Amino acid sequence: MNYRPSYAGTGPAATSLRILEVVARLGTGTTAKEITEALQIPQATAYRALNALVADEYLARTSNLRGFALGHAITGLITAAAPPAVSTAARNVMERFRSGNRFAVHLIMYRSASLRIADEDPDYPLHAAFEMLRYPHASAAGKLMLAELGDASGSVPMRPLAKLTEHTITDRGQLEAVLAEVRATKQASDVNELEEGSASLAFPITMPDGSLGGALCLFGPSARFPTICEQQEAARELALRMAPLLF
Amino acid sequence: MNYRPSYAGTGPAATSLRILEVVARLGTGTTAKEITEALQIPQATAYRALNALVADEYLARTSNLRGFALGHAITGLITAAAPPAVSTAARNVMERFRSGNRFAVHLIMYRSASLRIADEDPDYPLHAAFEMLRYPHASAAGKLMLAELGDASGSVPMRPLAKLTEHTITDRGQLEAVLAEVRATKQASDVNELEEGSASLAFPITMPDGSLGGALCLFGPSARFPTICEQQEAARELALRMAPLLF
Amino acid sequence: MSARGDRYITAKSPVEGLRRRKLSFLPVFAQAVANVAPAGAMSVIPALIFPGLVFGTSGPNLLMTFGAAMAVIILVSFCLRPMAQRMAAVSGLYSYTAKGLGPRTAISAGWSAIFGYALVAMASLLAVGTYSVELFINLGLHLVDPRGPTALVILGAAAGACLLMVRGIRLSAWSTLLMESISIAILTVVLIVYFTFNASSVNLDGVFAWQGDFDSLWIGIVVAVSAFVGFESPTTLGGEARKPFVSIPRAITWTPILAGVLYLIAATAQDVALDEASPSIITSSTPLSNLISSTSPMVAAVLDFGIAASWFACAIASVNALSRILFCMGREGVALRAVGRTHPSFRTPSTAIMMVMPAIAAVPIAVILFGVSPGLALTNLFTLGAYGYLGSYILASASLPFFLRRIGENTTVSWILGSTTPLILTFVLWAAATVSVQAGNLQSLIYGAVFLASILYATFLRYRRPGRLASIGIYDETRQSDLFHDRRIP
Amino acid sequence: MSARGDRYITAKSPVEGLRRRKLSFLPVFAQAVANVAPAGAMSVIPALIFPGLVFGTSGPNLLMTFGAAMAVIILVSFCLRPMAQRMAAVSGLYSYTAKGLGPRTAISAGWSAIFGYALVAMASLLAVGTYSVELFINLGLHLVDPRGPTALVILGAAAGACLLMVRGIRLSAWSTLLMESISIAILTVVLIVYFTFNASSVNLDGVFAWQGDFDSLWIGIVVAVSAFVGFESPTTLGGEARKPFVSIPRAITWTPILAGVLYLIAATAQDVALDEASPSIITSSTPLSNLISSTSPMVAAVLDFGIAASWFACAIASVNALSRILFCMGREGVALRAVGRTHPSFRTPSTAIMMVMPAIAAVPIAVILFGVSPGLALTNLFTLGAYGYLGSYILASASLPFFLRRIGENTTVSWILGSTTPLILTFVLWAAATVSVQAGNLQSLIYGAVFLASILYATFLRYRRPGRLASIGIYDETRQSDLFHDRRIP
Repeated sequence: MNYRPSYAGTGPAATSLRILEVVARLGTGTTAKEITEALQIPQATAYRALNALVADEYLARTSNLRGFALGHAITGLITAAAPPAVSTAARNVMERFRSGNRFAVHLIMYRSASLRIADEDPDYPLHAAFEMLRYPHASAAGKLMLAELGDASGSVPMRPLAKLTEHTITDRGQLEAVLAEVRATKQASDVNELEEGSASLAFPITMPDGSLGGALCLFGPSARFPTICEQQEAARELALRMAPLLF
Repeated sequence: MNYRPSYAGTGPAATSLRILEVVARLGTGTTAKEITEALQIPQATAYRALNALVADEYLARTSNLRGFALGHAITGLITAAAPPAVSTAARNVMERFRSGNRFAVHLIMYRSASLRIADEDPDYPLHAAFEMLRYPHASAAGKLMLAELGDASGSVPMRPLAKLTEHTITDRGQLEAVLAEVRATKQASDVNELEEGSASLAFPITMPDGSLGGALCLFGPSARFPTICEQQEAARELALRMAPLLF
Repeated sequence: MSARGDRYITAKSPVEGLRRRKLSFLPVFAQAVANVAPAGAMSVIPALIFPGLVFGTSGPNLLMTFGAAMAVIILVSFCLRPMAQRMAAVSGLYSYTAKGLGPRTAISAGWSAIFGYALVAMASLLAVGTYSVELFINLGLHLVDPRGPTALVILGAAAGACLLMVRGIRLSAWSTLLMESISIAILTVVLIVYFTFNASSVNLDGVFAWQGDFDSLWIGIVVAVSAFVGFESPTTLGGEARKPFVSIPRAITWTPILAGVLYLIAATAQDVALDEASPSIITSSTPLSNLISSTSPMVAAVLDFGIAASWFACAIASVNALSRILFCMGREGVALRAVGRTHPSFRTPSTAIMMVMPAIAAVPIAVILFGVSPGLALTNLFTLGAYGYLGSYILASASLPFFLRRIGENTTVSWILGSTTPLILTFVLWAAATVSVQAGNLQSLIYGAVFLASILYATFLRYRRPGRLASIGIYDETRQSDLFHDRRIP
Repeated sequence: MSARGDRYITAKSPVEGLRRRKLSFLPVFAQAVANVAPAGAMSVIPALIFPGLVFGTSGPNLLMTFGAAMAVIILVSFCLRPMAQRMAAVSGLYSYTAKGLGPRTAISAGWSAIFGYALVAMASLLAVGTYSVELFINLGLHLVDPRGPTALVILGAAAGACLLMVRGIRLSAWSTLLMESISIAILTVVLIVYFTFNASSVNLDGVFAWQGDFDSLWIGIVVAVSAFVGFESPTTLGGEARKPFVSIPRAITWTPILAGVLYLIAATAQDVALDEASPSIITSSTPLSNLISSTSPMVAAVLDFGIAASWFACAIASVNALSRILFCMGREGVALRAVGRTHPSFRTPSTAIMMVMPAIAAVPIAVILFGVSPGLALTNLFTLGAYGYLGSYILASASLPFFLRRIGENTTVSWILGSTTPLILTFVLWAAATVSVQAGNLQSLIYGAVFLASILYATFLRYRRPGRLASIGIYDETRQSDLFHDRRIP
């Protein structure tokens, strides 16, 4: 915890970002005066930046028009950037499960139609983390998300479906069929699709409102896929136990 | 969860914020091409905005110079703006405690030298929430934070100490003495200081590394302050139990 | 943070019931342009109000007059712009004045604005009737008495406008955009064609000559200013515009400039064209049309259609603005509470629209049926309307520095703008009133009476209903949904 | 996301060991200005290299020559700027070329740059010695043989520079800033005073006259360009500058402009002043000082001090830049691995500095002890250095479009800049070499030999040590601490 004003920028974008930061710190009702004082910038600069931010709805004025609050347009950035929080209690549950399991167990969370690695198995780090985040159609966790999103074609820009390995699904029709199955069985799998030689199973962790919040992923060599599948019941039970600790 | 590109702005600040959002979504390694495609903006505009963001360190280039990642300068904004996460398990523990308690029980979290109300008592909403966030020297939870920050005068801009009621501490020397006591007793109180007629007690909730992460606050009429103090042991015990569920 | 902002973000908006944040920039811009009605104004106003001036013998030149008027109006737009950037007003200048100079002054500003919008709406309907009948005549219809058909057209136009407005702001705004575009396009094409065919006889000397004195210049400016009024009307769409703090400031900044350029071109063109026309054409109520019909009745008919469409759009835009001010007054309790109702499914201030439209239609119909010359009636209605607008402009411009100071964003520039602009406007209004009174015209007295009444009403509220007075100044406040969504992620 | 970026963010920086991101804008700017040494250059170079030209009989005019040189250098800075905005280079143009045209070409660019910096550093130390002794003489010291003291001064200056550079980039940068500011201030004041006292005899006619032919213009431009070289040296501070993507582009953009303006003023002044001076003053190695000393020896002494300080700063700046290129080469394994070491507590490339400094000090000392005319030596060293700079400029400018294309930010402008700038530079270099060869001068041959050696070395690496070649192009990469801190909040 440290109050010192964060790193100062020079451009107009930096001014705007610093203003947003001050409003985020001081909360709803922060005034133009408080902003100019905190940032040591000229009034005219502050007013111009504030009005531009209000116009684009990154800020909103409070009812008395004096104060500012973070506007809805910033939601996308904060939601996407905020790191997923996993409490000690949740980590402990994960650790206990891992200690009795031969395979890698990762905890994934979903944020605005993208994946975040919330708790990575310390013994088996994810190789294909970048591909997982970028190409949801190729991983078990990604398929869970696409299934939840419904009309995948409309909500995720993945034209054309990237071919990561020989087994990656690149046909939209086929993908839709797989997603329908994911919806029915409430689990998703990937065998050699994300990375040659690797397989995974993903189980949804639901939020209190019933929507998809995260996933528990088992990773292992693709040759051992049947053995991974034997863990199914235990993993499902874990996902149920994790839900209240996460959401 | 929805992928649709968030609300589009018009100014240069909006372009920068939307670029940051795309990088936050797609993660480390997002390329200039992906950004121009996602935002449908001209290349020249994107390059100019990207270079300005890199210059001010809101973005950083990856080792191959092709990709971008969120830079350290954005940390302040995200940290301050990200809403505190309280899991169902933690909420349930709070609820159980509240059901056996006459007074208001609020859960506070600390973010970059400011307070966030993480879980408000649904039966007794906070009246003076705005003042609590803005004037840490006047509330029990605020004093816990100032005590943790150490040199309060250097890290929080509160010159001069605002006088909210007759009892608000406005003398820096006196405040330092109170903070020293807070450090010693590991609890803080406020009687009529934030709001006339209201008193509160705050107990720290520590993070795994031992630093202050949040606080459990009991609020009640100032006349009942001795009775509130009787809850001390129970509240401390609750704070201990909450810690692993929160951090 | 949901509970935290209690004092700052109200749970229920005071202007609940309107279709919120759905109107994109073009319809907002159309509201401004249609209310100014450049196509209508550039074909009617200069020729109508400058009959003595266009001869070029004793009048100041048109270019200078319109240029000065444009400058004055741009000053006003500079004053309104900072307020439009900060407050999503639903009642336009009325709410700016309330925030700046207080609720009592706001009553006067609001009544002035309503007065202005109402009279321009009446004049617009009258112009729709007149030009439509002219259109029929140019198409070859022989009318024994044009009064009956004119009245019927006005009635039909009023009903149609009413329907469009009640059905939704998007529908009415897009139709005004369509009509205004058509009329500007037609007028432009016709003028180009006319000048192409008559190029030989064009004499530009008179256009740039200065032959008047300063007295006639002041009056000329007042009249020319009235060709710009209405540009501020998007300030009543703060609740409905998609990005009110972008589209409204932009619309009120660019409309006077666009209209000004069109006027300068049209003034030049007509000055040249009417210079050689016979006095009967110049003194007619549809001079441009008459002038062209002597060349080709078919072209004149098209022109009539364009001008009528422009005035129809203007009527809609005026009543749209008016009804939103009334709606706010109803919500605040300083007008009939009923006008504060919105239509449950179309989400428009339907009660206000339905209540004012009959009165607005009645006046032009009465004018026609009583056999008053349409030209004379138009002149009087437009000029009287301009008084209302100017009154509201003065108060709203003067509000700027107080508005900014109240919200803690005081600037020196605002004090300069907020003092010079009202002074200039007051001088213009005063000059017009003086000339008008000397000419035995009742216009300034009528507006004066309205203004006085507003002051009396505000005083009455002050002593008898202080609560209502205190509630003045509602606007489309920030709502929870406008804020950063503080719900659990994702 | 810590583990996520593995492929994108390397755990350990290849240039670990330098004091990272601590240098604010002013010292970065000072590095550029000091390396250009405008105070030294404007007092030495024009007078030194234009002895035939300043007479104004057959030479092109100075203003035009310097203006054209400034334009060429600004073109180069436009080429370097986009790369400086994208890559925190520690080895300047060497690493830009590596990223743009590949590692083998980079070897040539790097050797050229090192050659340039080394020769300018030698010349600077020589100038420090010469002007210091001149200072002693002006102060009244009678020296039997100035060679001994000169050599001692050079030795002392080299040792002092070495100490400052090893102790830390901040210390050395701030001291260059101080010295350069002093020298520019002194020179400005002296020139103003001189012209104030001699205003009556000033004749500006010759300054603006064009009396030369184009051949002499090209040579003049080449020489004038050499007065700007060094402006690109902040590109070696990418690892140490606090905000490298702001301060370095800004420094390389503004230094040529600032220096250019100073030169244009100084050229005008000297043209006028030396126009009437005796040939003995003009052909001396310290002409400006001699000229002034005829008026006042005390003022001349101050001037000598300023010029010596400027050259001392230039020596530091040159070796700072040189040592960082060598340091990177050491890290990459294409130079001795030892030069890739950094000082554990001062965090400077101390080994590289300590290794090059003796060689750099040895040359001017040898020149003096062997009794070579300082003026002649300066001319040769500066001109030879300029070849190195120009060679590296050509390769780095040509890298721009390839650099941008490689990182996926291809632009049309970069292809235009990246093709015209090297062409112009090549033309300039070619013109200089031709004249030089015709005059029987070995300069171009020496540089040609160095360049050829670099190609041979690159070819050797290509076939024998491909791994080392592949590792070329290290720079200060993004580290975990530069990224959004993905740790638990707060």
